[in-house]
Amino acid sequence: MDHVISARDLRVRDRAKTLVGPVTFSLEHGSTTGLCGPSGAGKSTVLRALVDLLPAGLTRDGELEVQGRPIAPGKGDADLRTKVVLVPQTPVVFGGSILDNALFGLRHLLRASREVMLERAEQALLEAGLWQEVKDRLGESAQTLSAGQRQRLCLGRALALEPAALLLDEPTSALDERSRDTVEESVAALRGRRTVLLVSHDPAQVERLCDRTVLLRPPAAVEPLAVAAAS
Amino acid sequence: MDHVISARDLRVRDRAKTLVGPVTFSLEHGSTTGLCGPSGAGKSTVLRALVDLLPAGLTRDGELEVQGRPIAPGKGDADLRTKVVLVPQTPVVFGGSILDNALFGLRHLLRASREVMLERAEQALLEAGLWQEVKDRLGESAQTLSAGQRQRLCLGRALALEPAALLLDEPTSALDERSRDTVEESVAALRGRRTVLLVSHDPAQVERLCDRTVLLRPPAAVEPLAVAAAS
Amino acid sequence: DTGGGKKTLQASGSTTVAPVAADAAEALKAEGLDITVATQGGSAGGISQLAAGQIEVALSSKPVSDEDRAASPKTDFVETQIGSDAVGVIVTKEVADAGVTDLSKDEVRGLFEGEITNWSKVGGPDMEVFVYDKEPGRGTREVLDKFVYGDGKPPAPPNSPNFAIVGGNLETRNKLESTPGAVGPLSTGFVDGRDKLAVVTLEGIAPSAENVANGTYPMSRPLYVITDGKPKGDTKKFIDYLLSDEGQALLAPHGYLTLEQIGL
Amino acid sequence: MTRVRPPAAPDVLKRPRPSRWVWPWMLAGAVSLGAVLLALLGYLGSGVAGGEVAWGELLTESMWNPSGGVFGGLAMIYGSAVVCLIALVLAVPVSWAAAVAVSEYLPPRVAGILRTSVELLAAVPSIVYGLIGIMVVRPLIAGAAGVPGGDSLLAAGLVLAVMIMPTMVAVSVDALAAVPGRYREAAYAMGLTRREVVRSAVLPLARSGMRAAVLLGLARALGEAIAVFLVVGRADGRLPGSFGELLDSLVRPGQTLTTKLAGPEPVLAGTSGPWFAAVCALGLVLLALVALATVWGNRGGGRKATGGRSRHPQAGRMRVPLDRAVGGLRIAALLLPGALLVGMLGILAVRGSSAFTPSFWVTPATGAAGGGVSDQILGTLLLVVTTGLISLPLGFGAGILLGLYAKARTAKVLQTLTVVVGGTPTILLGLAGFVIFCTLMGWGRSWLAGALVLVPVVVPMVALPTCGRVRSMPPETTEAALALGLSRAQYVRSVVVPYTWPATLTGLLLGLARAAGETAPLLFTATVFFGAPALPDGVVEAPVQALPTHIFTLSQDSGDPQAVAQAWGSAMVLVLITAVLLSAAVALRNRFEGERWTT
Ligand SMILES: Nc1ncnc2c1ncn2[C@@H]1O[C@H](COP(=O)(O)OP(=O)(O)OP(=O)(O)O)[C@@H](O)[C@H]1O
Ligand SMILES: Nc1ncnc2c1ncn2[C@@H]1O[C@H](COP(=O)(O)OP(=O)(O)OP(=O)(O)O)[C@@H](O)[C@H]1O
Ligand SMILES: [Mg+2]
Ligand SMILES: [Mg+2]
Repeated sequence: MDHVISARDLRVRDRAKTLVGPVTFSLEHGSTTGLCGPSGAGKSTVLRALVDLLPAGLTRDGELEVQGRPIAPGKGDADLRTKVVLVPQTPVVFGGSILDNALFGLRHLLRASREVMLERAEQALLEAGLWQEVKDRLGESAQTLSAGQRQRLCLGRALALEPAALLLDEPTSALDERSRDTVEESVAALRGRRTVLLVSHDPAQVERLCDRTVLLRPPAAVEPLAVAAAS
Repeated sequence: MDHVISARDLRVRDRAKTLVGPVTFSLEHGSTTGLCGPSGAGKSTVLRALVDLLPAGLTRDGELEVQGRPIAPGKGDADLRTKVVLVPQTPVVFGGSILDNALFGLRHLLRASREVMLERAEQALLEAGLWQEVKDRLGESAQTLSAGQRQRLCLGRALALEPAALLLDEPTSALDERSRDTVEESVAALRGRRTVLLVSHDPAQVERLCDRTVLLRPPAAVEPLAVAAAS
Repeated sequence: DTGGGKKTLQASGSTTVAPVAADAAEALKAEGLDITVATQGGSAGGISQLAAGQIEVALSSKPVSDEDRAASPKTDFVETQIGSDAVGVIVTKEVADAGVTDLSKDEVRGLFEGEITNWSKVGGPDMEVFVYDKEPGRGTREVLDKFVYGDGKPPAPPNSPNFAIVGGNLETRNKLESTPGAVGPLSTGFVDGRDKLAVVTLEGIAPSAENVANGTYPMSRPLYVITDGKPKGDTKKFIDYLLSDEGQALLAPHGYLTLEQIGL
Repeated sequence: MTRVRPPAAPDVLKRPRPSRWVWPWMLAGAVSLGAVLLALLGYLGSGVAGGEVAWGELLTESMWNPSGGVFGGLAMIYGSAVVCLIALVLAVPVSWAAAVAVSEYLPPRVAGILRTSVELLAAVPSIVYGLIGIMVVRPLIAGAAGVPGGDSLLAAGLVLAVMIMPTMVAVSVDALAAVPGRYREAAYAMGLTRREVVRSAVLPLARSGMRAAVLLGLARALGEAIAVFLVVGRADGRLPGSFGELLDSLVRPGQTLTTKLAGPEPVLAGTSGPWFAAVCALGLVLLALVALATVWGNRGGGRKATGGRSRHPQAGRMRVPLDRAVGGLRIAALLLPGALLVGMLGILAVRGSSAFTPSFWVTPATGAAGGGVSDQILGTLLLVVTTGLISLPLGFGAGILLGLYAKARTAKVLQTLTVVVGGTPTILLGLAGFVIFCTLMGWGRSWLAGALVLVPVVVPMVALPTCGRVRSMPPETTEAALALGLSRAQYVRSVVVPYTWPATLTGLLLGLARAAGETAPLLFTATVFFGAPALPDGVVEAPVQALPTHIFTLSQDSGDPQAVAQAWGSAMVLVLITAVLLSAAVALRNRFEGERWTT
């Protein structure tokens, strides 16, 4: 089968204490999977583990394969993370303008003329539902954006990279219904082309977008693997 | 009438450009009011203006009264902000342990023995739906909390202050349903005793909690004052 | 002294004399005499502090000048010589071996004013001269100036790329040793037993103890302790010790000549 | 849910921990800086007023000949500029690269050790740098450029580069450590390589702190005397006329403003008259140069987040190899300070082996060069601790005031003044201190005067990093604290102070390390070479003995080999003591830094 990411007995520890897992799942190419669980269950931690970006002090064990290549803990590299892009839960805007932020990843990863990049960034911001609001103020500092706008900016600049897999950590938590619908449409449009792992605390959203759901329960008592069919 | 906060023609500008307003509303003592509008409409900016904490570069005009006392722009002080406490949209945890954070406001505002303070902090974390998760790790660094846990911590430490008015900026955006329900119960329990202004992008939540709603539309074209009865 | 309580005796001045004074102070500690030794501002600093009444004993490697006396007419400077320091014009072994073993006053002037830039001009090898002069205010420098210019004023340092200023004696020795073709003034005690350096005779006279004693060697500097008025009390005890045999024995390890050696 | 709460709402009028002391405290910090500057300017100004100064000649004439009445400072200005330029051009890239390596490349444990080691380098007294310059740098230049001796502007620049590197690395590492991890996470998560993450996500946020590092380095470079002294050649009046001569002048002896001022002339020149006036005027020129350099170094500090960046990074075909290469270079940059540390400690340990006999530490000196150095150790500790106790609150307060309240323009002015104080040659501090404490106030030599004179050395080193850290504080943090009803004072006390504390400690460490090795100001105000009691029995008439002045005096004129051994042994002791103090403070700092603040 065509598994973009597969994790077996993935577990994250803080010294002796197990924070998350063990959890086993695999993401098929082109599928959209929901990752659910109460606050503090370890959803964000799992996403970080998948791209090997755990905060200092936490260690992962269990097996992890990305596009068939095993990833040893601490050995994840830029190559892995261009294939699997994580959009963290807390939106981070960098110094510089809104445009700088929209181009943040592209500029480093895409060898193309500025026009092509601008076009791609515009397209991505459109998909993230932000373009209309910022198109007249692309040169302003990104620090002036509202929380929801930041969230969409972060999503947009990741979408622009067109990675094989996208890990979205509550991408619509700060959005109103209209923006949320725009984002959901864009995510839905990825189905079949890109693999998506979506963390969400909104069951309705998971219902709307995901093929399957992985449920994460807090402490050590995690359900080994709870897969519920959806959609 | 007993207006805790009243704003008339409140407007926030970025040099010449009007970012928000003019908006006119007043919050009756003991009421819960919703502040709604699409992302980027200026909800957070309005809350900041109410406690005179606008970011550098933004100016407010229009009249603002808190408990009958007019607040000139730039003249808001700690006294104002102990009566009207804002819980910002982005949760910030300070250095130190979880307990340090829970006591952060109390320690500076309440002259009381440590026991009283601890009791109040525990009660507030219970109301914010966080106590169960953290009661065994109060001494750990607050930096290790998950996003939803941080949000509840920030809410809790504000609740502990028992201010006359609470301005909540999307207090449940990162929470799962259960935690959200706990928070909503606590907010509902404030009705009649404390004044609450609640920013939320979830119409159902506004419906459940608020007596009235102030609607904020983006750019200059703000509806003068749209009040919809609810509950 | 205002009398009554025991007071610490303060001595300050030249870094040349300070180690000797410190050794003497150590010996006198056993006899219940407290002496502090400091080195602020060198000889000149010591003299001006003595004039200001801040210390009781000035340590100096040069005599009190007329300007000093004129500047503080109320102070009765009394110099007591405790030893002497022969200053040599030092060249590298290489230059000396090639024939530069004696320099005349004019040759020394030519070297230090940057007119003679090659050792071949004074009978040495074909090699560039590199001049190290001591910084102003150093006793050594004043001795050299006195030899070359007498009471006249020395000119500005030469605008030559092969000219540099040095400070302490250790630094001077180190730099002379590590620079080919170097020449500089230095206490001869610092050259004893160094096989990379040589002392030249001046106008044919070597810096031996007798030549210093009988005054024929032109470059020596007396080492003084200076007091305001005739030494008395603790001050006298201190100075007497320096003049005693035990006190004089302290000079040799630091490379200086005792009074006996120079025949005083 | 039952609510059983004491009904008492917070009573604002009776706030616990009102922390109102923060205002006088911050003010005292700022005032102390101003007072030092005023004292300096007063000292120099009155000197200038005591004789006619031909400013035109001073600034355009290259010859300096006091006995001939010619006072031209141009060649010294040239020397200072060249030496500092060489030092900065060499030290800035290496230090920044090494700092990035420590902060972003190495595992935390290794990084921590390296960081402490680098800070230890800052504790080596400058006279040791100078002696090592004589032993190593001069022959190098003599050989490479084919000049005799090797005393030269270039040698001075090299020694300075080495000297300022630890300061710059330590302060830069600190600035980098203050960048919240979420910025790195966000950038890595988009597939950026380490090099790209550093360039695009980390450096922009660390910039203000890293700039403060350079300013501190510059201040130290301009103000350092003794080390430069031993290798620059101190030849007056040499100014190149053509490009060829300019290149040649680099490998030839020269003079800088600082070495002139730190030499014997300020003492020889008396206390008034044209010579002294000219010397004081040179002091003013030096202060003005430090100010100019600071303003220049700060230019463009205004275009922070908002302005478009001038050059956009471009994706390259060779991203990954480039990343490796740059990473390799950065780690290699660490080798330089690393090798220096090892080499320097090696030389110190061999030459100063007497420091390893315990009796050397606990017995007092006998005579000039016998016995141990226990009195000197006690004296140094007394001076350093007193200086630290006075400087820490003052520098901390001033730094916070600067970072928090000064408007952009005022901040620049104040920051410049701070650097000027930091860049003042310490001999001037010593002389001004001597005039103020010993002449005007009638104190004798006293340990307190010594500590007070060292305070201006430390205060800027504390204030600048503190200010840089305050500036990098996320605005959300401020909002969150004030929104909870904290008063401004409480906010400063409970949010700003803990946030900046690690940077402050780094500054304090570096400042005290530097103060511990200072000689010039102490010679005039506080120390004697021999004969002071182990601990002073008074305040104003109570001199002490200290290690740096002990080393200085012994390394001057004594032909006694035992004196030389004693000097090296004392230097080793000084480094070891500083190392111990450093480790204690570093442990403290790491505890605070462990809790990085995030939003
Ligand atoms: N660095 C760390 N050290 C120790 N514990 C940690 C660390 N990071 C996270 N945790 C703990 O691990 C658990 C999972 O955190 P995580 O952020 O993954 O939760 P989450 O499922 O994303 O929650 P939320 O919905 O609130 O974002 C939480 O209890 C958190 O406190
Ligand atoms: N400092 C500032 N300078 C200029 N514009 C600003 C500044 N702060 C906010 N804005 C702009 O003002 C508008 C309102 O921002 P605000 O944060 O109040 O929105 P919001 O209603 O809270 O949105 P969200 O639901 O996304 O949080 C946005 O368009 C934002 O970009
Ligand atoms: Mg999370
Ligand atoms: Mg908002």
